Amino acid sequence: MFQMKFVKDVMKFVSVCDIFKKKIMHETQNGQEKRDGKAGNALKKAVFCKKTRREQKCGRKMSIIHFTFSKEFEYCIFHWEESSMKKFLAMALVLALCLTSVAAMAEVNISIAHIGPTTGPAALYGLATLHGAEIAVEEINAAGEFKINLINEDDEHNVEKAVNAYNAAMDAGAQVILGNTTSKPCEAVSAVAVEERVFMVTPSASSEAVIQGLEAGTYKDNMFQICFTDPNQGLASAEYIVEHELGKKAFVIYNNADVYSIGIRDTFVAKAAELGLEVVGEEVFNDETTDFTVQVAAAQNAGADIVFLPIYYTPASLILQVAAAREYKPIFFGVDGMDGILSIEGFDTSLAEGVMLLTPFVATSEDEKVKSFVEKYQAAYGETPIQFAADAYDGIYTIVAACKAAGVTDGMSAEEVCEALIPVMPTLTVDGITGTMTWDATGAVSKTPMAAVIENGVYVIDAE
Amino acid sequence: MTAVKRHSTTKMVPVPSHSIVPERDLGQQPVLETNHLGIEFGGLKAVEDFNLTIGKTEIAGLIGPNGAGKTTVFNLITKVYEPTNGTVLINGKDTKGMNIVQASRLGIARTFQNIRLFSNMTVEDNVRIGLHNQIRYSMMEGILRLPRYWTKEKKMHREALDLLSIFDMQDLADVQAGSLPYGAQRRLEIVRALATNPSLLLLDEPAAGMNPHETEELMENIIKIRDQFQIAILLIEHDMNLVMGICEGICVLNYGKIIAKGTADDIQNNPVVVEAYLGKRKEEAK
Amino acid sequence: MIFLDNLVNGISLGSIYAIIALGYTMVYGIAKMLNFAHGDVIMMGAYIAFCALQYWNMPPLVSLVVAMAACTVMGVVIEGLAYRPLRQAASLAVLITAIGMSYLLQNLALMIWGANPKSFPGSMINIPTISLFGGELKITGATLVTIVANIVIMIALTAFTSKTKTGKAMRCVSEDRGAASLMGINVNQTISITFAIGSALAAVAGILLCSSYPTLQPTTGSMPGIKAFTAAVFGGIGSIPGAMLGGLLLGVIEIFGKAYISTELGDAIVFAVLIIVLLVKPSGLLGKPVREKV
Amino acid sequence: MTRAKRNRLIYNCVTFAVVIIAFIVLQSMIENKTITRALKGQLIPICCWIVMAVSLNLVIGISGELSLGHAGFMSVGAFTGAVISGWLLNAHGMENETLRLVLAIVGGGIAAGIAGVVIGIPVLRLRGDYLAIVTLAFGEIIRNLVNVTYIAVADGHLVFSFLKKNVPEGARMLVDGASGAVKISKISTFTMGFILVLFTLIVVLNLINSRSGRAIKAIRDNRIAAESMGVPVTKYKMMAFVTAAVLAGMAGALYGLNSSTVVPSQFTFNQSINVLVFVVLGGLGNVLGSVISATLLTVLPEVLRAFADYRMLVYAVVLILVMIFTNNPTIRSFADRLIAPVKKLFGGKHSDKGGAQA
Repeated sequence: MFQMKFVKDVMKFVSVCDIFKKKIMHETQNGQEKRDGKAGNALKKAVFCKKTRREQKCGRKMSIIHFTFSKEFEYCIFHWEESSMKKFLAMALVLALCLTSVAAMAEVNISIAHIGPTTGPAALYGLATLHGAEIAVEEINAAGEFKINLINEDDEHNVEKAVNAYNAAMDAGAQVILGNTTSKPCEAVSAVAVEERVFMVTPSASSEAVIQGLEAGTYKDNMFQICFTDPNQGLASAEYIVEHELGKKAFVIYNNADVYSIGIRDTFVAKAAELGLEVVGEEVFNDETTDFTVQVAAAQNAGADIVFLPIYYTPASLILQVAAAREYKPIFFGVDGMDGILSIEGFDTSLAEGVMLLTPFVATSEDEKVKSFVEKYQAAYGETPIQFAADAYDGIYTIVAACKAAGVTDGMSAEEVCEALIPVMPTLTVDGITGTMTWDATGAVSKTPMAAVIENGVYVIDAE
Repeated sequence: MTAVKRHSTTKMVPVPSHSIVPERDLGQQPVLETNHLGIEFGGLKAVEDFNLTIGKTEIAGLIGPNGAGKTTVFNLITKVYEPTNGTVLINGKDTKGMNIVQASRLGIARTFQNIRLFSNMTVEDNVRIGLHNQIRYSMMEGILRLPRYWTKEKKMHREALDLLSIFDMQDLADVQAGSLPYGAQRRLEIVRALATNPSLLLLDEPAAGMNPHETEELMENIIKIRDQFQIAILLIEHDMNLVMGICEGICVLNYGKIIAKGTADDIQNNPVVVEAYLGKRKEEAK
Repeated sequence: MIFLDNLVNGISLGSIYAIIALGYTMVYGIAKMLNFAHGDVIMMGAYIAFCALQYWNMPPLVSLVVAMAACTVMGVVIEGLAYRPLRQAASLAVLITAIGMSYLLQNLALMIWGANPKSFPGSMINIPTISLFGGELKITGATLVTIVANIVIMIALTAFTSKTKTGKAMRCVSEDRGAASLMGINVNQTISITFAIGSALAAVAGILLCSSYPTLQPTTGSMPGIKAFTAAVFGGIGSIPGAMLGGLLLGVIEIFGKAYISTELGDAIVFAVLIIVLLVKPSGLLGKPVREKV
Repeated sequence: MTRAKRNRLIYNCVTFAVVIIAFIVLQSMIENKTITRALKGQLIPICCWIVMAVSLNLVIGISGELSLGHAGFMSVGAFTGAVISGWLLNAHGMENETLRLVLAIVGGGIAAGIAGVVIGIPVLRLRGDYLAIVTLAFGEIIRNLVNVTYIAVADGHLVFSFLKKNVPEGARMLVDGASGAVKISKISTFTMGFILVLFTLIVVLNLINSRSGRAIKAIRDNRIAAESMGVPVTKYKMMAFVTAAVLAGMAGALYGLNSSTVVPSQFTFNQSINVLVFVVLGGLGNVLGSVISATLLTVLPEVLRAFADYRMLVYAVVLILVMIFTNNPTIRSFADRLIAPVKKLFGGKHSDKGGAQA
């Protein structure tokens, strides 16, 4: 097993290095750092600074590979850059280094595994969380005080693959899990992790079942969320709509094949009833639906003046198009899944004019930390980060804060790390880019959401 | 070309349904009786007013030019098609509304003009399919390998080899049926049909593609089968040597209608047949 | 009015199914194979049109022509590489190959264009929405174009198969491949032409599909493809008017099922209708029954 | 003993030997803790996929009908298994995990079998492409229905509804519509998986080599001829179809109880195609081939995680190439000539595989 992985890695390493050699060498401003022995970081930065599409795509690949490599490889990359040896010589060096497993490891305080769908239909979210985490790791490692080794495993947004990915990550020496990006895989993995005592922080898996235990009313003590739980989003949305008197008659269109969507819808409807907001109707769709005429027509015929969309942005974009064609203009109110609607290629953003969404993170915020994060993200990946990326960024900082508070030292087993971190979590207050976060023992986060409205193709934070 | 050999000198006697049967079968239930049998395909009358009675141990022939409707008659008798007119009685039972399987259980077995073997299975397994309704055990007994499975399988094996030995094919039992030479495939089809323990065996061009020597052998075997199993055989054949040689009663079909019935002599001397069909063929043969 | 509204939506959806079903029915009728990859050729066509419009800044009609040309080539290549070697094989083998081809196209699209959905530009069909009954009933430009395209294509195809030499050759191949080749018809060439036409139609269908439902991702073609095949079977596969009728009926049934029974079970209703039709009339509404030759 | 019989015996023995040896090796690796976590985590899914592949092979390879809805049966089994296990635990307090697992697997098999009968009656009247498309449709219908199914335990009773509002407040949800089966207590074991694989092999291999199995193969080779021999076509097609459904349901139950959560969207058309790839690559009608290809194709993507992007692409190409190579007469005869010397070397050991579909 090892042999195979090894040969594969070497092959990939050599080919990738070859392609990027030139670019890396051009990054003279990073030369100093390189000589300091922070080879891996320097390499990444070098690649991150490129902005063209193709290069950033490759850069992404590069960084993934970098993280999946064992620590020896960091050293190799370093050597590769420093010398201009012929390819086969480098190969030989790589081989020699790996086979002898020389103690050329960089000092690492903790190994964090990011698990999320980096391929498949939900790849967008998995890549966002991975990138967000990479930026955070980059910053922390550059600061030098605390060293993180980030491992990435792909779960393809599939329950079976997710558990496999978790096992692979643990085999690779992970001590803490940052994941999973999506709810169902996270439910499956957290059920395993709670038994094996592995500490988990999920950036974006928002269903309640993620933190709930097997028995009713119990919670997994090892599992903490950075994002809101779905019920909280539903509650907050209903409260916001009533508080700001956005509409009298609400209509809900949700995806009944998606836990996320159902979770938000359930509490929204309950809370709306409690607050006296009339829900005049509901319609559902599923993952394959592309025809939304029935759903939109139902909302229009019901005379709804506010349409609540607890769904992801792809179906939302279709709903907006149908509504535009039918000249139906209510207020569309979305939640965090709506984030991303402006970046759909080919989408006429004027259709999204006036759409509101409740989100803890807005990329156009004036906040210093947010600005710096967005800049770095855009420099590295050429796109504006969505909320998932921000959640993952905060996730890494949360883990690090917890580790520091708990005094996690090198060489602790995953189990020991877990037991050390659990008691400190409720005592933490993390001031992240998605707000100031605190946790209770259940693992749910508390932070303040912001409502944003789309104006002229950008988010504008709704003035209170 | 060998001269027409006469294997049969049976005395044929008329029966009420305007047919003739061998004298020895008189007084016994005829295997097959069709009355005014007909079928239309979208207005086209493929077979019309087809009346035929076949005695219990008769070897009968069904001849006619290509496209005369011979195979359609077979398909009507075996219930591949449901007739639009008339009835088919098998051993006195009306087959109205029956399907192929039910007809087979009444005692009809057939071979096909274009060979239809189970070509991915062995020769022996082909025969065992023929024995499907003769030697039975349930699916559960098969899966759980209960004692009945072993005894019945043994019995099947013995019977299959016995049947194959009619054509001296027992050594080929393990060969894949699809890889047999053409003649052997035709013989295997006959064996497989026989395995269903029929009272009427329908052979659709059994000698097609066989050389004269093989045909000769086949003729002997057909008679041997009739004698051994005491069954009736109805065959479609273009080889007049075979038809005239072994068929006791012959029925000539043209454009879906019977144009003549009788013994080989009657048919050969019938001017209508000669005109429609035989005469031409005789000239060709010369 | 709500009823009429639903009816219009149903016809709009149905005409999309109909235009995809036309391609299915052509290929099935003549090559006697279920081209499972048809839905994915549609997706490829839509992507190519998208690229032509967005990246290469071509006018809509030129984009359409580019997409049709590309799909025609794709169809002929697929047929030649994957289906032709299996001309004599059992339908099971051909069907599995077609499924493989479907997956191949989907994954190629995934590699070329990525998983992120793209929004098909509305500029492709620039016809304003028509309002009736004082704005209570609206028919979008895409729907109108789809219905017109359907009728034009149906008439053109019927004329082509009954009047031209190639069309007659196609019908011969459809009836009896062996006899056709004995009559001097080049069967392989005829089937290639069929695939070329079917794939060109797929490009048109892809553009119309994505104009009405503007999300474009590698799986865009598969569900509409399956439903359009259902429509083709419903109307009687092999029959050109049957595809049209089946498509329209299926669209209307789907919308009505969603509107009056349950949006959750919309797909289940469509498939249940298929099963019932196949049981009651296995050859479809306008299909001719086939008798098995013994 | 005839040669065909001897070959068959050798083939069956090799099949069982491969499975049993693999189990012993893996079990001892678990005991010694030399097994990687990744491999250990995959053992039960591998067992499930083997059962799925072998049972689908019964339908496609032996019975010669293309079913594209096999994952639907797995889904029925998975949810039934989860419900039975959850019900026994929550309403009856049954703590014995092995007993619960066995009951869940049996229940899953029965439920899938019933689904098989209900689906088989209309479907098996159709032929060829129509049958394929209708099984596909049924797979989707099953998924649609599970999406709106709510099952819960309330006051020791099982509550079943298509509307969530009918489920009383505070009931323990077992199947929560599109959220699938939630909070399953994981009770599947590798040993049970191994037993299920053995059970499947015994059922399928014994069925193939019995009177019923021969009838099924005869129908595949030539339906009209089989009917003429008095073999009732629908009965035997149904037998193969329902047996496969029962086995798929059992695999589903094992699969479902191996994870804390199961969602209907795990059992889509794509999953059916996945299993189809196992079957085609292993060889239609070749049971040992299905076992090996299901194992390899489950393990390989995990080993080659970095190449997940290309997995489906490679699958697609493999499907097409295997079909062309096994079905094109020119290429086939060429390949046969290449293989002939090798075959001679091994004395044609594996010649009797129940025959590949041509």
